[in-house]
Parts: sequence; structure tokens; C-alpha cells
Amino acid sequence: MDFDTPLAEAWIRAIAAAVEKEQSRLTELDSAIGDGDHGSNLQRGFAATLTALDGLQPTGPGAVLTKAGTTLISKVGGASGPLYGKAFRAIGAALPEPAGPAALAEALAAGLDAVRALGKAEPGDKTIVDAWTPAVAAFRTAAADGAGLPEAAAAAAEAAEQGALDTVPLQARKGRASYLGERSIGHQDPGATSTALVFRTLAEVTAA
Amino acid sequence: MDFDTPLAEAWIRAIAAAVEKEQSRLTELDSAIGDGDHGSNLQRGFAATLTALDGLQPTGPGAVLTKAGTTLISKVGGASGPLYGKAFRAIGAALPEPAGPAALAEALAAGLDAVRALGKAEPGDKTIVDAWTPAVAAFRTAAADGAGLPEAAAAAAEAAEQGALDTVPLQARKGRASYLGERSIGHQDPGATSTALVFRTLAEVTAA
Amino acid sequence: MKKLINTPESVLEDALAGVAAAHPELAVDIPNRVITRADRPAGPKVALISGGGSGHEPLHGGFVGPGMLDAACPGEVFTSPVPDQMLAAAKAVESGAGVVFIVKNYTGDVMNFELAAELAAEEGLEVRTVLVNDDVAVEDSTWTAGRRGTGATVLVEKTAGALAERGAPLDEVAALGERVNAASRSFAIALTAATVPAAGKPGFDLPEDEIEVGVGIHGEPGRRREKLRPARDLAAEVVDTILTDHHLTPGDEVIALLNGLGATPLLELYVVYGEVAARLAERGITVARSLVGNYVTSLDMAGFSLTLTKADTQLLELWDAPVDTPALKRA
Amino acid sequence: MKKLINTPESVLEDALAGVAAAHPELAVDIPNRVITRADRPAGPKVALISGGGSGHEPLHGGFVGPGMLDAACPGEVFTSPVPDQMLAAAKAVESGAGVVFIVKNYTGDVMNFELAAELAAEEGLEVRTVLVNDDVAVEDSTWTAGRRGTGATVLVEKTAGALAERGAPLDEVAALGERVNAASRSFAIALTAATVPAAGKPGFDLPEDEIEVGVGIHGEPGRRREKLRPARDLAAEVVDTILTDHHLTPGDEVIALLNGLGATPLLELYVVYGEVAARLAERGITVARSLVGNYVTSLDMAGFSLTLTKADTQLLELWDAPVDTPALKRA
Ligand SMILES: Nc1ncnc2c1ncn2[C@@H]1O[C@H](COP(=O)(O)OP(=O)(O)O)[C@@H](O)[C@H]1O
Ligand SMILES: Nc1ncnc2c1ncn2[C@@H]1O[C@H](COP(=O)(O)OP(=O)(O)O)[C@@H](O)[C@H]1O
Ligand SMILES: [Mg+2]
Ligand SMILES: [Mg+2]
Ligand SMILES: [Mg+2]
Ligand SMILES: [Mg+2]
Repeated sequence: MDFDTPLAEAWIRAIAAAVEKEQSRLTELDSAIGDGDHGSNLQRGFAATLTALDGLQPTGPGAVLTKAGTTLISKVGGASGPLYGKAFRAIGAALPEPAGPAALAEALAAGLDAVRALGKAEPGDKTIVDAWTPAVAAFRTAAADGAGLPEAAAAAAEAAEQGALDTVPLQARKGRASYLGERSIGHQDPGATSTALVFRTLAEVTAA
Repeated sequence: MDFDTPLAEAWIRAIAAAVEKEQSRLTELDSAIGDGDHGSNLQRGFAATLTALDGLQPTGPGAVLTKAGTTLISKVGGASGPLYGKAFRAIGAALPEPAGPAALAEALAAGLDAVRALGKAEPGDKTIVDAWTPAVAAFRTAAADGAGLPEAAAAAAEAAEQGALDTVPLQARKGRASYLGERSIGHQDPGATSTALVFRTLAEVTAA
Repeated sequence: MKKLINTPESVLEDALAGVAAAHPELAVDIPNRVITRADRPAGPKVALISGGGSGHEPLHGGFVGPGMLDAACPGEVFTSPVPDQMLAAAKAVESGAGVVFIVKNYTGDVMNFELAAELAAEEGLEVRTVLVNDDVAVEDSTWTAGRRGTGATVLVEKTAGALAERGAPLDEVAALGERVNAASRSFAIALTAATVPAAGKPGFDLPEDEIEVGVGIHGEPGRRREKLRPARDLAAEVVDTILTDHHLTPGDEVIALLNGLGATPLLELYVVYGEVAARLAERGITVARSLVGNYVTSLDMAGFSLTLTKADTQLLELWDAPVDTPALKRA
Repeated sequence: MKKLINTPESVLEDALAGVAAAHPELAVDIPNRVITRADRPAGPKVALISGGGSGHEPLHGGFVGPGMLDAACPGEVFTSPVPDQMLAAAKAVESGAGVVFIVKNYTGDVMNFELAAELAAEEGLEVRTVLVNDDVAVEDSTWTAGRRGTGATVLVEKTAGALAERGAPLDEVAALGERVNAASRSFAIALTAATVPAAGKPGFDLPEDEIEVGVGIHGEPGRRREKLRPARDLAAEVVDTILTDHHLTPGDEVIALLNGLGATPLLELYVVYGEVAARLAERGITVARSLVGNYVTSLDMAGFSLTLTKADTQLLELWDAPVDTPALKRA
């Protein structure tokens, strides 16, 4: 099984559905240590990606993800808009067609690189990076071990979810939560949580 | 027993003490159908009359009340300031020395006239007038029946208190409460309530 | 009660100290509670004096300056000022052309200004009084206290101030003020009640989903309570209520003041103003000028009032005239 | 949640419709979410563009006009705008002398403006970015997101705007903006949290007698929570905190901005300003100019921020220069 155009479209649609469903939870997490808009930011952005995909004649899975990224940049704003936007654009740009597990692993890694280039966050800063980093590592390892897309994606999702949970005891050093200093400790990072949704939906659509 | 200078001073001091004690109740009544300041208005005004009396070498009870009235006009503001101020100035101006029950009755009636001349309220409009009118009538009747100051003042206090209670079912036609239209029904008028204090304290100081 | 104050008793005095510190262009007489222009008009000029309870800032102190008021007399919170203040103000700013008192129609204000006018007359000053009573939420009847004065005060003070600045005589300035008041109607809706510092709690309780319709600016409850509705519906109702009372007809021009009651975010005021403008357009009324912001507030009350003043060439010209006050500036 | 809105989703668009209706002197591009001056500067002039999340009104749209900003890009509530907005704004107002982006230091704003600057450069526009980071409540470190931009934005936009209006070249305008930012420090205290329409409830819960000290303008909680104290104590603490960080010494002159966070009555702001002025006098600091009012708000948050900018002849002169915007006017 390869990561192809229908799968790329299904992934974006699944993220949009998951964000819609988890919107209030993401916003609640962001209210605790941010400004209470992460849910509505992503909801607005991924809703726009659906409209963008509807009008698209994609030339491959990369084009789908690039379009999604561009749309996120244009519609989300905030910190998460440019970060997720650049990530999906980078994944799209790095994605060969057809893409097997190893190629997708590298594309996802390119996404992480884009996030880190723009946001300058290190692992442990309590950001998106804390879910994305272990997810890419797990995906890579699984792919190297010969796993198929569904297994690699499932491993990545689990790692991302664990990474999101692991942000709880951290003190934020980047993004709005950093303003809270020690008061940011004890809360799960909203961006890491939405990144876990991104990888969980990838596992779901590849397993379907 | 005549209404003399010490009695006039005692009366003003007693009103000040009563207003201090009942301040929050008056303010609560005013919050329901007005703007929630009647208690603090009168507290501020009568506290100032105490200071004014301290520096005064009164030439008679009338001078005490005139001074109190002038002070109320200068310190209270709102609707109650000019009304009580004019009332006490009128009582003071009308008061002969020495003043027996009949003379005090006429002076109190002059106070009521001043209130009505300035405020243009009729009995039944749910104002000060609704406590002051029956109080003057009761005082007059008692004095005409040969009662002494304590008895006449006690009758007036009772009538004023009943008059204040009787404002509950009225719809306000004057003052801030009139803005509420029918919603003013069912609440006791704050100004009528403070007028009841004015007459109750008169009964107390004359009985002492 | 959560307020940025020292004590409830000292609020007015402390605020006046702040006004004095913030505005060197004003002269603030703290013991007498009078705010005047620090400069003196060149020749004799009709002096405009207003005043009322505090808690409505920038009204009135924020409107003192060239082209508007000569003096303002702030009373205690929601309590009209005392006659001594208006007398002191009149003596301070009278320059030989007489004095106009601009008085919002509340029993307390009317009576205190009336006593002040008597005292001023005794001192040989010529005084005219302009009564502002624009609030259509209140029944207009000779048997009651009559309509309250609210947003129209800003229009009266601005236009009469401009006319006085040009050297118009006393009766003309007073007549203009009365004309502007007669051409104005207001209506307000509150989302929350105001908390008077001395009272320590809100003037009324309003459930999370209810509003007071036809509310006053002193924390008096409104005429009725209803469920919160979208801004579009509220704006339409307020516009329609005013138009009905005002007998405005398609083609008429108005000056529109959309006023925040104190705790309303400007973002929301603009949302409401967009709907007000749309409704007025639907009804064929042209907005010639508009003003959106906090001008006649009610402490920490959330909500808005709308004032519509029927405009004509003279009023627009006076409205556009230069003004230089803390809260209203125009080159 | 009680708000004067139609729907949480349409707040920005609806408010922009209101801005457009209220301000014929502005051109409001609602679909692209760009507010520009309706007039065009005569010759080539450095174009100043700012932007940020909505909910801070009058910032930034209220500061568009001669002598201040050329364009503002409002994002969703508390959410930075997207690069497309800044690109559209830059293309609309660039007049041959380059563009300065004035950006408050928040991760989202910084990244979105950065992407916009890249896009603008691709289109051949010369862009400089001035980062505003004045909030001393936040630790200033290269390892973190750094200090937030708050009240100093008004100072930067006003003074850089005045300099641009005089025809100064791009680098000079940008350098002035950076100099004003470096000369500014702010600190804020909140009595209540803001409620973002889409969230539907306050960003944090604050008991009846507690305040957030060192709070941000996006409903982020502050650095610590404590009991409410008299305005005098709060003012002294805020002044002292700023002075300590700012290394101001007796004899220094400042421009003081005492800013309401949205739901604070002006009466209370003046009380606080009186105490701020008194404390500054005690510390030997001279207030050369002051501004008291709602300029950088946080929706319906109650509280205040103080900004002190060390003044010198050039800054004062630029501060005093004429400006004609909805929220700041000077003849
Ligand atoms: N520099 C950064 N690098 C990576 N992720 C970041 C960075 N700054 C913030 N984030 C992520 O963005 C999330 C917040 O996104 P969002 O609420 O949409 O934007 P904003 O903070 O502008 O309101 C945070 O929870 C965090 O995970
Ligand atoms: N025209 C009037 N004549 C007599 N009493 C009046 C009149 N208007 C108001 N009052 C009295 O004044 C009281 C309110 O006084 P107060 O609260 O001190 O003043 P304000 O209404 O200006 O806040 C009312 O309860 C009423 O009894
Ligand atoms: Mg956020
Ligand atoms: Mg009252
Ligand atoms: Mg009152
Ligand atoms: Mg945000």
C-alpha cells in the first residue's frame, strides 16, 4: 500500500473531522495556558482546506498536502497557522509519487524540520515539536523495520499521543504559554495535542 | 417642654446616627427602584451637618435647622439633598423661639411645603411627600388635641412609618423610580423611608 | 465588588486628582469639584457649564475645552452635583456674556441646577438652562419626572459649544441647545448592571442570558427584561423604537451616536454600529455623521445606547466645527 | 457568555462592516480584512502597516490615518492575521518608499508577518520589521518567546507615523520605531479575564477578591495571582516594577500611557492615573506627556496597563505632531 492521492485527501478530511470534533477540547487546553483559540483556529483552517480540496484537480498526494498547507497559512493565523501550514507544504514538497512507508517517513521529517525552522522550538519547549518529534522517530523506525503504512502510522500516532501527554510536566519556553513561566507546568500543550490528532487520523485512514 | 436649641441639635445628631445605621438599608431600597445611593447620599450629608454644628454658636433652634439645611444642600446632591435641605431650611425659618408643639407643627408643615414647592410631587407619587404628609397631619392633630412634644412626635413618627410602608403598592410618578413604570410597584420608596427616620428620631429625642 | 479605587468615599476626589495630572489643559479645583478650561477665552463668550453625577466619564469633564464646555461640575457617583459647585463654576468662567447650564433631566440634577441658578442670579449672573431629555424608553408626561437626559447631551454640548465659541449671544446659544435636544432621541440596552462603589454590588441582577431593555445610565433597571438576541435584532429594535418616536421619514439625515455604556468592548460596539447603519439604510435614513465609542457611560455597565439627532446644515456645520477636549477632538 | 454579536464566527466581519460604516475616512476591504486610509498620501512616503489579533480595539484599525498607520490587518479575535492580509495591505499602500511592518512580539504575529515579508519581497517590495516587546511581566530571554508587545505599540505607531509623514526614509523610520520600543516598558494588572466569543467563557477564573498581576492582552493568565489592593498600592507596584527594569533615574522625562483593558470605567482609570502620577513624582520622574484611556484593550477584561517611554526632544516632538485617526487625533 502506497500513500497516494485519495489517501492524502482522506487524511486531510479526517483531520478536519477530528479537529471539528475536538475543537472545544483544544480550546479548553489553550485557555488554560494560552489564549483560548487553538480549537477555533484549526477548525477554521481545516474547514477551508476542505473547500480548497473540492476545487482541486491534484496531480498527486504531494499537491494535496501542499494545497492544504497553503490554505492553512492563508486561513488560520496565530502560531499554529504558519507552523502547520509550513509543515504540510514541506511534507507535500518532499513526497514522491508513489510514496511508500520510507518515503512518507522522510516527508513527515521534512514537515518537522519546517516547523522547527520557523518556530525555533527545541524538544522539551512544550510545543507541537514535542509530539511531532517522537511521531517521526516512531514512523521512521517502523518503516525501517519493514512495517507497512498502517503499522508505521499507528506507531507514529501512539508516539505523538505519548509526546502530547509528556508535555504536561514541562514548563513552556516557546509560544504564548511561555509567558506563564512555572504556571504552565501541569497542563497539556494544545498544539502537541492537535499534532497527536494529525498522526492518529493518518493511522486511521491508512488502516481503513 | 419646648423645642429648643439643645433639642434641635440632638435631633440632627440623632438623624445622623440613624442614617449611619440604616445607610445600607436605604441604599438597598434605592438599588431596587433607583440608583443605589440614597443611603450614602444622606450619610455624607448628615455627617457634614455634625461638623457644621460643631463650629456653630446657634442663636436658637431655628438657626440649627437652617444650618443643617444649608449644609445638606451643599453636601448631598441628588434629589434628596435639595429636598431635605430646603425642608430643614424652611423648618428653621418658620420656627419661633421658644417653640411649643403647635409652633413646631407649623414649622414641619412649612418643611413639607418647601419639599412640594421644589419637587412638585403630589401625595401618592411614591416620594418623601408620602411620609411627610401624614406625619405633619398627625403632629398637627396631636398638638391641636393638646399633646406635648413627645406624644405629637411619636404620632408623627408612626404616621410617617405607615406612610413609608404605604408607598409599597404605589407606582412612582416622580424621581428616578418613575422610569421603572409598573416595575416600581411592590417596593418601598427610599426617600419616604428616610423621612420616617427623620420623624422617628424626633420622637426619640423629645421623649428622652 | 472589584474596582480600581482606594476607598468608595474617595473615588471622586481621587479621580479628579488623576484628571488634573493627565490634563494640563484643564484646571481642576478639587475641593470645589469644578473642572474648567485652563486657558481663558479671549473676549466675552457665553459660558457653557454642565455637570451631573460621576460615573459617566468622559461626560462631562472630558468635554471641557475650546469649542465645547467651559466648565463641568462632577457630583458623587450617580449623584447630581450640589449648587455650590455650579455657582463656583459660573463665577470662574463667566466672561460677561452670560452662562448656559446644560442639565440632564433627572430630578436631582434639575433641582440642584435650579438652586444654583437662583444663587447665580443673586450674584448678578445671567443664566439660561437647557434641559436634555432624549430617552424614549421613558414615558414623556407632565405628570412624571419626564424623559431622562442621556446621549443627546454630547450633541447639545458640542453644537452649543461651537456656537458659543463663535460669539453668539446667550439666548441664541440656549435656543440652539434646546433645538438640538428636541431633534434628538436615545434608547439603551444593558447586558449587565453597574456597580456603584458605595453600594458594593450591582444595581440589579441579570441572568446570564437576559438583557435590560430601555435602561438608564444610573443603574436604574430598564422597562423590561428579555432574552439576549443577536446584535442585528437588538440594533433593529433600537433603531425602530427611536424612529417611531422621532417621526423621522425616508430621506432625513441624522447624526448617529453609538455609545458604549462602559464595559462594552469597542469590537462589539462596531458590530452593533454596522447593524444600526444597515437598519437605518433599510429605513431610508441617511447617516450624515457618526460617532462610535464610550461617551456617556454608566461605570462598568455592558451595553450600548443609540442617539439619533435629526441633522440640518447648521447642526452639521456646528458638529464639524473644531473642538479640543480630552474626549472629543477635531481639527 | 453575553456579547453584542451576531455569531462568534462572524464577529470580525461584522465589526469591520461597522468600522466601514462609521469611518468614511477609512477604506475597509472586508473580504481581505485590510483597513487603509481612504485618502492617498501625496508623494512617496514610507508606508506603516500593523496588525494583530482582533479584540484589542482601537488597536490597530483605530490608528489608521494621516500621521500614524497607513494600513491595519486585523486577525480573528486574539489570533494573529494571516500573511495574505499583510501582503494585500502592503500592495495597497506602498507608494515607492518602502514598507514598515510594526509587529507585536507574539509567536503567531512574528511568524505570520515573517511569511508576509517573504512574499512582499518576492513581489519586489522593500520591507522592514519593527518588533515591539515592552512587557516587563515576561522574562526577557533568547531561550523563550521573549517579551510580549503591548502598550508601546501605540507609541511606536504614533512616532514612526509622524516621522514617515515628514518624508523620512525607510531605514530611519524603522530605526525610530526600534528606538521607541527600546525606550518603552509596560506592565498590566487584570481584575477579570476576557471572554473570547468562540470560547464562550472567560479565559481564566478569578475569585471576587483576586487579581492577575503581569497579565497579557490575550486572556493569558498573569505571572501570579494576589488579593485586590487599593489603587494606590497597585499603581505604586506597577510604577516601581517598570522603573526597576527600565533603569530610569530621577530627572528623567517619560511619556505615560495609562491604558484601560476594555471593561474598566474611565473613572477608575483616572483614579489609577492619579496614583501613578503621584508615585512617579515621588520617584523623581517627570511626566512630559500622558494619555489615559482605552487604547490596547483585551475585549471585556477589566484592569489596566501602564507604559512608560523615556522621552527626549525628538520623541516629544513626534508625539505632539498632528495625527488624524479614529482613536487618536491631534491638531
Ligand atoms: N515556536 C513554536 N514552535 C512550535 N510550536 C509552537 C511554537 N509556538 C507555539 N506553538 C504551538 O502553537 C500552539 C498554539 O497555537 P494557537 O493557539 O493556534 O496559536 P496562538 O498561540 O497564536 O493563539 C501551542 O500550543 C504550541 O504547541
Ligand atoms: N420630585 C420629588 N419630590 C419629592 N421627593 C422626591 C422627588 N424625587 C425624588 N424624591 C425622593 O428622593 C428619593 C431618592 O433620593 P436619592 O437617591 O438620594 O437621590 P437620586 O434619586 O438623585 O439618586 C426618592 O426615593 C424619593 O423619595
Ligand atoms: Mg491560542
Ligand atoms: Mg438615588
Ligand atoms: Mg443618585
Ligand atoms: Mg491566538
